[in-house]
Amino acid sequence: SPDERQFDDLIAADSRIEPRDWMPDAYRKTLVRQISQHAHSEIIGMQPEANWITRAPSLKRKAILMAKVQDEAGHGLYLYSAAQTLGTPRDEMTEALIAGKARYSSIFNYPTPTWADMGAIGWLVDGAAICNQVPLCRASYGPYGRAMVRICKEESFHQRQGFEILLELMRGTDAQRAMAQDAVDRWYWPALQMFGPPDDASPNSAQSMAWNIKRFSNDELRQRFVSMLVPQAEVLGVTLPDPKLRLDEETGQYEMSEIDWTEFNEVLAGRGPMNAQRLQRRRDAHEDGAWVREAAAEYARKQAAAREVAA
Amino acid sequence: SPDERQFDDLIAADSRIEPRDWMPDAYRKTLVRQISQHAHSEIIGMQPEANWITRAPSLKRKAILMAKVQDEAGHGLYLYSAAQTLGTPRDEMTEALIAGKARYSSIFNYPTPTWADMGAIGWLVDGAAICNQVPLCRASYGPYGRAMVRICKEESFHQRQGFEILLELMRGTDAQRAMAQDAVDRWYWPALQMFGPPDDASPNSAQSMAWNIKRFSNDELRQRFVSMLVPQAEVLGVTLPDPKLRLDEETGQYEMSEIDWTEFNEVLAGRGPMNAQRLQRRRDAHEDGAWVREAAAEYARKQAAAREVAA
Amino acid sequence: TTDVAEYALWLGDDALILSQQLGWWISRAPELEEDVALGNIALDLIGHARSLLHYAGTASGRTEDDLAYWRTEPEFRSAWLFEQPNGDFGHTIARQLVASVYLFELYSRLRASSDATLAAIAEKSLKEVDYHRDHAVQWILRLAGGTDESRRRITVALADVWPYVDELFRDEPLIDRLEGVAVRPSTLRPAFDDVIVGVLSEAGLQTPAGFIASGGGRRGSHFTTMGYLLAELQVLARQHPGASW
Amino acid sequence: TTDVAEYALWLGDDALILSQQLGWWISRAPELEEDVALGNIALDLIGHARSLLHYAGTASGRTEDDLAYWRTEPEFRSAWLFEQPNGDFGHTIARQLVASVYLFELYSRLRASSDATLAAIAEKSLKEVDYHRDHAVQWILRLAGGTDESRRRITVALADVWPYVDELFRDEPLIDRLEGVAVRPSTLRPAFDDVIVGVLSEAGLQTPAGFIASGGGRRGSHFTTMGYLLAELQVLARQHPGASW
Repeated sequence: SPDERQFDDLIAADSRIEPRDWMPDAYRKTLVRQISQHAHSEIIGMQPEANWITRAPSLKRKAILMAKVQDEAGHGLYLYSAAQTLGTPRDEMTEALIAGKARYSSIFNYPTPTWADMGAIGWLVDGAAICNQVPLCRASYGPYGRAMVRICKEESFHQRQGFEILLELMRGTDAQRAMAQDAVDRWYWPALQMFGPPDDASPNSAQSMAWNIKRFSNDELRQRFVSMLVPQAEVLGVTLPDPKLRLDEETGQYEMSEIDWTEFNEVLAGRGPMNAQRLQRRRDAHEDGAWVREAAAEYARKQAAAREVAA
Repeated sequence: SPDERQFDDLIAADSRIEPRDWMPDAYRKTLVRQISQHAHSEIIGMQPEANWITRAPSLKRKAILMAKVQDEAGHGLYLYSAAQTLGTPRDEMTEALIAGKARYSSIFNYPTPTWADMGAIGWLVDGAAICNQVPLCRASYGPYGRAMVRICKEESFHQRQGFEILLELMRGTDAQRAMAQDAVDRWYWPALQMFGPPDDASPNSAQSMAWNIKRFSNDELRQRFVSMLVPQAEVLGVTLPDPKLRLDEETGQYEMSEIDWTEFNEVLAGRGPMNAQRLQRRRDAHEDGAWVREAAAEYARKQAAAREVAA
Repeated sequence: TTDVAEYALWLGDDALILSQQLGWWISRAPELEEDVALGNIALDLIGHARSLLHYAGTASGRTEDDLAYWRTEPEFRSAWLFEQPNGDFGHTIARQLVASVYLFELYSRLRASSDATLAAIAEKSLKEVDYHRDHAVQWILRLAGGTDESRRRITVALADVWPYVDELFRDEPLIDRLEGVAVRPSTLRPAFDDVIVGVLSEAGLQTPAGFIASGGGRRGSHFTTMGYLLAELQVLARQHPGASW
Repeated sequence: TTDVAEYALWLGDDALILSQQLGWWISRAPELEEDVALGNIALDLIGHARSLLHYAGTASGRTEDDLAYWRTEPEFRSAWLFEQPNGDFGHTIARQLVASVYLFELYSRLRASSDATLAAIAEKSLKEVDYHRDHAVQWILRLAGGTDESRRRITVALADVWPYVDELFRDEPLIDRLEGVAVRPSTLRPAFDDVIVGVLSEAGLQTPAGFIASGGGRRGSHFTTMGYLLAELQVLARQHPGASW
């Protein structure tokens, strides 16, 4: 069909697809799944860090942390808006999340028992997210790509702030240094897992790459991430918990231990340390706030009706 | 009437009136008012101390404090039972309390900002309560008098425990001693006010004394209390915050500064520091627990019905 | 001077405690837009708190963090209004209404303080507090004019918060010693009442009456919530004496 | 030995954390009888905690209070079940059901420990835990057989608590080193399941299934609630280092 041809041409030219353009159903579905999953991740991802807002150890760190968690709510909002341009209402996505039917990034099902987790999340989790997301700024779907531009800008701030938290800890007392290393030990492997299964076991990637939604393979991104981490770990003075990690001078690639996917799959299947709590907290916020949302909607209706009478 | 004569005879003989006995309406009303007010005081009085259960500074003190607050719930239960024998259902009394229509001792509208308040409440508030209550063990109404016997026994434990808390603080660090003295400063006058207005301004006392409900006048009890405190304060090493306080060797009575009733009346009128919070907390507990009480009642009904079918 | 430092501490503690409480809402608000809005307000307030505590500390060589993390409850100077618990969203909004209308009037006048630092902090904070006030007012109108349930809840919330209004406008002795520097609280009351009456009458609500709490925050006596709030605020800092973060 | 002390710490921390949580209910229970009942249970548990922590501390010269007030979160050994929040009364009862059935089976076997102190503590505690178990079972029956609302709530509560059951029965390496002293957790599971199945089937409820939490309390990794719980538990003691109370 001519529609289809136009779509294919736009993709071939690496141009943006806009909401008014025709697009294949599978393309739309893939995008809605990916964008809403990303939005949900931002929203659930607020919790592990919000856990430390009231306990942040200095006023400056408290302010930075509040700003960061608040940014994540903002990211969620942009992304839900982008998904809405594809015809899926926000309510529907929210309901799916609360009902436990929607995916979000598994990384947020790990606990944040210490302040150093605020550093490790920023440095490792946001770092991995950036590697994943920078290429998405060029994603073929316009609203998604543009949302990602804004998000990436803020994420790189967050990563730097995480790095600074760890740096301060590593320059601090023995207890602080131990806290930092322990957090890095706990978050390193989950962060590497954020890039998804190895390329030879990743069935959806090919189509996404053909559609210019995805630009690099999982393993390529993982390499890029590790090559970014290694020098930073040196500056910090933390040890990355992989005894086999080393740069192969010939290939320019990092060799690493094999990733243990068993735990990852457990968490993905809902058996992680925090899965239940994360969903329950979101559900509670949603239910506790129902009367507020209803009031706002009812008030808006009344105001609209009053304006109509006045006109 | 012969009923009336029998009642008067029992009173004259300083015997007990029992629930099945005839009694004048005014006697019944006075008793219901006094017993339910006393019960409410036990229940509201749990809050200022419950405030420190989760933060008690040693496991031993935590255990003692939990036992004490729990005792107060028990006292509330005995007293509600005694009031029920006069024909007023517990639900009705509870509703009156929650609706803010029933009185409870004003002393529980003061805050407990420090651990030393646990000592001062025990030593001063429970001490004053005992002076008030010991004579009530001989109150003419049987169920009330018997409830008071049990209560007084436990209260004297509580007073001793309060004294011990203060003693430990006074033997401790500077900060601990300051904390203890500050608490004594804050609770001394309110404790003296627990005996009620001076005799010449106490209209209800005469009738209560005639009916053998009350045995000593407000001022007599206040004297008795102060004469108990003075030597104990010396042991503790705390200063009672009344520069005029001294024993008149001739009369054997303590001279003291005039009590400032303005603040007392403010608190009594509902304008104390904690009035709103105390009632709200009780209301919240009652409302949050409604579904539990309904479930228990419904279950009991179903069980009774099942037994009936079986029989 | 010590008096100016004490006054800065009063204002700084108010902002700090309110910020601490609002920060709790981030990730728990009724809608994402409110996670953002309440987060913004909390951020503004922690900014004010930092400026004020920094200034308060200069007199005694203490940092903002020394003051926030290493004072005990009786050393804090916040008023009880700011110490009221978050409650449901209605309680938070009722507290925000009182707080932001009060702070708006306060900072408006404080711009004319003879103390240049306080005047500058007031100038900078005023715009932000103006937004906080608008946020609270819009929610009061929505909740009062929304459903029966929301109207019931905001009515209860206003009644629960009102006992703590009075303390904000009391002229403590310190104020007499700071003529021209501090704003006399009692002089703010008429303007506060005007705004409140305007908002509540637009919302079709009564101004709550009745009981007035004793307060005492300026003299170090605090609402029951404070001990728990400080335990949480200070726990990590206190576990690592001497550490920097 | 250090191993025995570590084992006593596990059991002591479980009792301490649960007691701390139940203590919150005193003055907040659905009826006065429950203020008394939950208070009694909290008191029994703090008694067990004190005996166990006292014993745990003898190996290292620490008192029960050193252990309760001066350890940091990773040094605690409680299982996640005990760290689950009070929630509504249904959640507390669901947690009590699991805790008391588990503790009853545990203490029954621990009476035969070759360690005389542990055996004596178990003997003494067993009667009390039996009462706790009865209390929980009666409430499960009432809530399940009461109103639709109470049935809905207890069903949700059991589902929320169930992920944390599994951890209680895991055989950590320490257990291998304490043959004859400690009870092997996995051996308690059949008896636990029998009792639970009996109670839930009498109540007409399903045994919840599904997700199993990772746990990790025995190795110092704790549920999110722990940081806050400890901040509150320890705040006063930590504000006055070296003080006695």
